[in-house]
Amino acid sequence: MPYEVTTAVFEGPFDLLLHLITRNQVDIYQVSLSSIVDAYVAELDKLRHVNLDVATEFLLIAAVLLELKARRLLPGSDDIDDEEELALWEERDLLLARLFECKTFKDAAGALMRMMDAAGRSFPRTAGLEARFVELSPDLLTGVTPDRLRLACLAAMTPRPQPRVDLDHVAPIRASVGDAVAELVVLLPGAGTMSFAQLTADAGDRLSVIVRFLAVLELYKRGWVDVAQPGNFGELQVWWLGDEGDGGDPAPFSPLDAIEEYQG
Amino acid sequence: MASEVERAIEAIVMVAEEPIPPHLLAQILEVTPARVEEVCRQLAEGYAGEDRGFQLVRVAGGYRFQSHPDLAGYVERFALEGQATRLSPAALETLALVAYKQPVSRAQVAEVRGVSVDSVMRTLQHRGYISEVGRDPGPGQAVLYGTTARFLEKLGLDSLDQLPALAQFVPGPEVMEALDAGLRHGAGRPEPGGPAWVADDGEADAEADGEP
Amino acid sequence: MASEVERAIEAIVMVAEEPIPPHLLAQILEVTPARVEEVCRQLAEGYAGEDRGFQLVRVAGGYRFQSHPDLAGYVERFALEGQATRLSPAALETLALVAYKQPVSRAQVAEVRGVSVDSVMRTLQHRGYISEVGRDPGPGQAVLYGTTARFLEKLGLDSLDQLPALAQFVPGPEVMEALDAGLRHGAGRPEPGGPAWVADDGEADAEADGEP
Repeated sequence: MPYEVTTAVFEGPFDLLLHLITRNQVDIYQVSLSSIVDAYVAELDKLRHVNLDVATEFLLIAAVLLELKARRLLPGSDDIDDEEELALWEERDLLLARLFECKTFKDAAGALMRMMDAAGRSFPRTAGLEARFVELSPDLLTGVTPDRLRLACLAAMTPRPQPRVDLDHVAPIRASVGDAVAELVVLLPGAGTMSFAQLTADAGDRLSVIVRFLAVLELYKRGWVDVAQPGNFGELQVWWLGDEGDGGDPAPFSPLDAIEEYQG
Repeated sequence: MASEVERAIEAIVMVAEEPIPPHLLAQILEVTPARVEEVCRQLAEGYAGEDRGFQLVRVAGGYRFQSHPDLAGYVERFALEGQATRLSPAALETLALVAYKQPVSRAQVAEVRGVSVDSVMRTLQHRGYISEVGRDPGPGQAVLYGTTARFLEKLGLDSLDQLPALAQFVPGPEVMEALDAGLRHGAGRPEPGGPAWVADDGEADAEADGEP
Repeated sequence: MASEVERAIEAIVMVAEEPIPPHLLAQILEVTPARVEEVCRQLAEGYAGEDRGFQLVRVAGGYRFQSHPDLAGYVERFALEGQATRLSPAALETLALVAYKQPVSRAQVAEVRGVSVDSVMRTLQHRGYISEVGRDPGPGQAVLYGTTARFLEKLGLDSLDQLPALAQFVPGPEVMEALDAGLRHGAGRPEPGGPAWVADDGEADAEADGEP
């Protein structure tokens, strides 16, 4: 075998969790959340040398696991906020779904490998045309000048914009509702009432407008603003009602509270 | 005696570098693609029946000659150069994701894998299994990846349709139950003697993951 | 049924790019060269008797498969119509790298290009634009490639010295990038259904891959 795994190298958090759960699959009643979480955290401990990005992903899952475990350990969970409880179960279902997906592709990968191994036992003929026919082949260099060749070489040697951090998932404009809310709670108290058009006058693009709108809704939900619209497609008016409980703290949101990145 | 079409197909496939699509053979031979397919099937069966050391196969959308898998030992002794090392488990799983979800962006792949896949994707591209096939029309215009003709060749497939259905890898209810239990049970069930396997930090067993 | 030696010879010769000397076959199969010659003669007679479209011939000190001379008309049509007519921008980059960086190994070219270049290098070699010029002295002894006299002739150059110097002017990074992007994305795609141009391995598009 060209590769042989001698130490546990888990390619990702789901990989590890899947491994920990399914290795005890023989008797599912032996599987205990508690021991899985412990084992997971024990593995995390070994990951200290791993780069930050990887470790972060593992930690994220660890946090969810620990929360699940903590919830399980609580004797009576009647007094626990329903919404929180629900959110936790949602997390759990999400985790379950991702484990499921991870397992599916792991097995698919196994099948691909078997197919490759089987196909790899045959070697293709690639000999190409016999010499006497080669002259008949179209000349691939038609239209290629020495200068084009030079440009092609330069192009090939130009470092690709590639070794960058993977930003594919980041929209060019990052607009967060949290930031927009913070802006509005500075802007609105002074003005009292503003139209939505005024609020978005400086918004450069549709995405920013949407984010501002979501911010207004968020404030409305919290009872800090009131909104009125005089009929369909009418100009939306936003009133500042103020934050009764707290002396107008301009940064009312904890980072994990409502800040979402919108990618459009 | 062998027909002209039969012989011409043998001659042309013999001098090709890549699998030759049947429509190209049909065009050169001035017969229908269906006839080409039929003759190729007969030829392939003939070689198999005569126990030849080579095969005529349909792969990546065309026909090619290749050595019989039985004789891999001999051919490997001759052609050491062409031997690529096997893909790592991580690379294989990433490749499976691209194969089944294509066209797909790196970020989408990373999301399922739970880790950054930049270097693995580069390796796969380097080896010619995947390539850029377009750009996401949405904001960000992420590069989208798909598998290549070479991927099909490496798997011995004629087309992507021949990939085994993903549904067949979806874990059965017992796995679902185990996963579910793993994230649910255990409140009042301390394991007798403690989780002995926690100390066992040795093998990363892909096999133990419930392969058939 | 065919003997193991017979089948192994068929397999190895089928996969070889060059005529294989009988002593090499003998060594791989652990039989005497005389036995190899005998089996090859039998095989050749067999193909002739069965009226195959290919022959096993002894040429340049070795054995190889080739198309039957009877069928030269078809093979000529294939050479004219069935092959790539031009290089894709990506394939041109591969050729340019070989021209400017020779002697260079396939792996080195692939490294710079970031994609597999096996098939384009093979095509360039078959068409006589590049050839093996030596072996890397280091471990692995990779084959090193350089351009040929034919390449110079097609470009209208007397010698490699006449290739325009790479560093005549050094464009700024943004120019380079634009140039790069232009070459890579600006050009069209290979026409579906016909190998109209030579592309790097990774260049096949997903749609074409899926076609039956």
